[in-house]
Amino acid sequence: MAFELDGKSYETDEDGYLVNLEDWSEGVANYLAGTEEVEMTPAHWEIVNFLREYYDEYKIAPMIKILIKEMKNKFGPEKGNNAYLYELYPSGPAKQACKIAGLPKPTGCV
Amino acid sequence: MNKFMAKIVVLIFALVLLSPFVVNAVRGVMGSSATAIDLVLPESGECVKDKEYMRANHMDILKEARVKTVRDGVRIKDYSLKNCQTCHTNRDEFCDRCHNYVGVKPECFECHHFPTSKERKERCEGN
Amino acid sequence: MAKEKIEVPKLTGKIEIPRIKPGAALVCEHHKAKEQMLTELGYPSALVENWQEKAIAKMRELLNKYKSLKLYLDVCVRCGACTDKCQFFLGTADPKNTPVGRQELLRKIYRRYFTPAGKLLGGLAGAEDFTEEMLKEWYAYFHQCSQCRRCSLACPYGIDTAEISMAAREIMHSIGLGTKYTDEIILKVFNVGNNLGMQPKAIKSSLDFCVDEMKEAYEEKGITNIDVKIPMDVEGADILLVVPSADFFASPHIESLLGYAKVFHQAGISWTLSSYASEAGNFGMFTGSYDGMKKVASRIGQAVRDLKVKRLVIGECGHAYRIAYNFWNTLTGPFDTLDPKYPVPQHICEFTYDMIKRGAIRLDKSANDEFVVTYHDSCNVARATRMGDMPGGQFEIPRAIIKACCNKFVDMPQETIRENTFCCGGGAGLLTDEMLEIRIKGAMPRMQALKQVVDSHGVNFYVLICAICKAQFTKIFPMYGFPMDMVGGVHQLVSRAIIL
Amino acid sequence: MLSTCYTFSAYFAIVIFVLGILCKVWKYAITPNPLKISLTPAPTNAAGVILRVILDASLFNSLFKSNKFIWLGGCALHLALLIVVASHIRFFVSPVPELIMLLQTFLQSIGIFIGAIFLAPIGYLFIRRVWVDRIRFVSIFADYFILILLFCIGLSGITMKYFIRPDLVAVKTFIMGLISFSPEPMPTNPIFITHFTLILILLAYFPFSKLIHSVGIFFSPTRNQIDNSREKRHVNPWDR
Repeated sequence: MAFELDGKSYETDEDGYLVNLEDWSEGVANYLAGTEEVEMTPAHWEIVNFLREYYDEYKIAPMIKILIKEMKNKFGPEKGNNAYLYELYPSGPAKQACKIAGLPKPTGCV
Repeated sequence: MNKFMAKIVVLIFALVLLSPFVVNAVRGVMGSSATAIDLVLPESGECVKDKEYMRANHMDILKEARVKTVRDGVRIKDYSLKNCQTCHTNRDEFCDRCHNYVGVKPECFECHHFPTSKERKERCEGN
Repeated sequence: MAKEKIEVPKLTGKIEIPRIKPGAALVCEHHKAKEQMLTELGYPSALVENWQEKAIAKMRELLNKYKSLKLYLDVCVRCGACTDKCQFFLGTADPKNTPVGRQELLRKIYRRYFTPAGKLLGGLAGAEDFTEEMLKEWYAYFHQCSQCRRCSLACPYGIDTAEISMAAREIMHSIGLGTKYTDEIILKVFNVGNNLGMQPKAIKSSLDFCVDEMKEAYEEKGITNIDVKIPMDVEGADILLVVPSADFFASPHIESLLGYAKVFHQAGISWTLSSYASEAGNFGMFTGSYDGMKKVASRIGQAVRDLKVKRLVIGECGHAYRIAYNFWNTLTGPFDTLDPKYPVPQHICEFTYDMIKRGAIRLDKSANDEFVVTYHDSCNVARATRMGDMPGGQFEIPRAIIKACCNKFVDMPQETIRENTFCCGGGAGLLTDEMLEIRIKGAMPRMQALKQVVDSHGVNFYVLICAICKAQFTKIFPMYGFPMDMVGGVHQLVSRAIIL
Repeated sequence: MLSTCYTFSAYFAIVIFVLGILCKVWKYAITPNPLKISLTPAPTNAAGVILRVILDASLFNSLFKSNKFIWLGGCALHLALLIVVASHIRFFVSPVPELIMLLQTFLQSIGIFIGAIFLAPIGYLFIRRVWVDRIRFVSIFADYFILILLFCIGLSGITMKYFIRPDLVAVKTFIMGLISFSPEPMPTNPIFITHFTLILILLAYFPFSKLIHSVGIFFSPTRNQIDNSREKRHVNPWDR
């Protein structure tokens, strides 16, 4: 599977996750967000960027709790919770945010 | 299960499945005609119906006679148990042999007296 | 990708047997495994040319290797006792999702190629050629079995559909047909060590975070002298704890990990996790592959020897405990180096229960006063394992722990718990997004049972001891109108109630 | 001619029946159990497992727990089969054992009802199979065939007992001849010939049909394995 963006073709898996992580760009992220019906706000970008940084180091997305803590640090305690995360990424931050950030889909019992 | 155990299990099943043969072998009737029964038949050889019919249906005849007698008060002399006795004199040598052989217990003798050969003998001696 | 709306069954609190709708479950299908995955696992990379021949040959091999398969293909009388037992039938109404309907898919092929009656009489004897169409049905329906064994309980001969679907999955693999979800995960275990593909460094990061969190939480309460550790790769520790890798990553799984750590801390026993054996789960069972299962399990035996531990304890994971309890000793044993005074392996619930009984840990029930708790018996724990010495300990021990941790506990209706429990709907390789519709429908019976106690007793916390169940229910609950954070682990309750 | 033909057919059917079942038993016995798969809660010792299997085989314990309607039909059918087979023992041994005589007396006293006892459960199971949509869906021809076969055997048996009687002495002599390898003439009653033919079909069909469940039930690993995986190491014979 693949999609076209600005004349370039991007390979994805069946669920629409990027196959080659280096293909990722902000434009691609915006496009993927569109497929998920998510409108990217600065808060969304914070999460995406954090996910990518974490992934660079650990080769996996951070667990939700780490993500929540990061948000608490960035946006303050009232937004550092699960509910706010789901507000941003209604289908679940682990999967939806990872997709937009160009990370592979988490597997296993999650 | 190892092969030895498996063989034992097969053997057990074989014994169960072949039990009719096994039982007869144990009783020592294998290969012989010990199954034949010998009846003491009356000399005259003439019954109320032919032999084949009587073998299969004598119980119906007797039952019919019973119903007719008890319910309707009609006695059919030919078909009465008493009439049987005129030729078939001994219960043990005639009736019981077959009944025992195939495992049926007729209700006739619960009320009617049908003497055995031994009883007849005693009666004769007593007279 | 616009998502089509999936119709979620209405909750009435009653589980009704539907009228059949043939083909109703063919709404979604697993993604197929990629060529490179199959090759790496040692299977043909795509459907082989002479697949029919190969499949029959594989089937012959399995018939000689598994008594269960050989026997269960022969003895079914189609009495129908199992037909209303499978959650996937109750949810989808597809008669090929009844246990016997599913088995018949394989039995038809068995009759056709392995029985005199089938060879001679064909369809009249219930035999069928292995056609491409049949293979499609195999792929669909054998991947809609969660190996929960509810059918085996109902069967007068104990026929276990799990055994049959495992065989079918192995046969399909042998001709180059696998599911992406399961195969990808098995490869991750082979290559990295766990289902999530978490490198040791990432696990360490998660664990460090958890330790800090616990510390902060106690500091917030003004307690500063408590320092619960989560050790990893400590050679010579008394206990090796093996948990599903989701416990390092997902919510609410991670809350139970905190619970385990606190129990060990309070019990004062040295323990460790292993970055090599960082997965209790074993998806080898889901593909039916004995070799795959053995290779995954071998990491456990290796870690036991490398870390020179004395005891082996398993975290909250359903099929993992089945494999640990029943298969590890065969697959990667004998565990001669472990202390024979303790069960090998031991479930974390057995360990905690033991500590509670001995008074080694104390619990403050009031810490969970906000909850009215019910317990979901995870299918593999309930019908394939035991805890403690008595048969049925797997039902009693978790409940005993829960009752020691909270004041309000209610059981769901009897016919849906203990040995009669329903699968969550996500077991045995179903826990993947493309199967969402089947997962929703498969969860229906459990949701109905839950609905009953939510309405009658105000149940607001649903605890269980399985990583798959936790992931499945956190996803499914909101769709049925229950809050996601209603789902938790038994040791999540322990974590909240334990007095350090 | 008839006698020779039937004597050969009878031995043929018996050989298929016995060898067929023994082959299955052998196969079930030697096929390995690579892993422990007992369905728990399960007994933790051998005595418990034996009891579990006996309860399943005699009282259909598992079926009772899972479906009362099928249990009722199944129990009635199997009990009727048991009674009928037991009452036929009188044709296979001479003299007839006292216990069988007692049973025989009892059966004689209930008369024609014995027929209902045998035929009713078959009819019930047949109707259930057709009636319940999900069971109808999974049923195959063989399922109906076996019910019809048993029904016909029962019907011909009842006909012989109450309407068209064969010469029982000849029947027993014939059967005793068969099992002592000294063949006797075949009785010529047409109903007996039908009855006997159907039974030979049943015997020869038995090992290849679902009737093999009667043997298989003793080999089911989910039921007959002891729940002691942790205490005793189970070794996979093909992976030592």
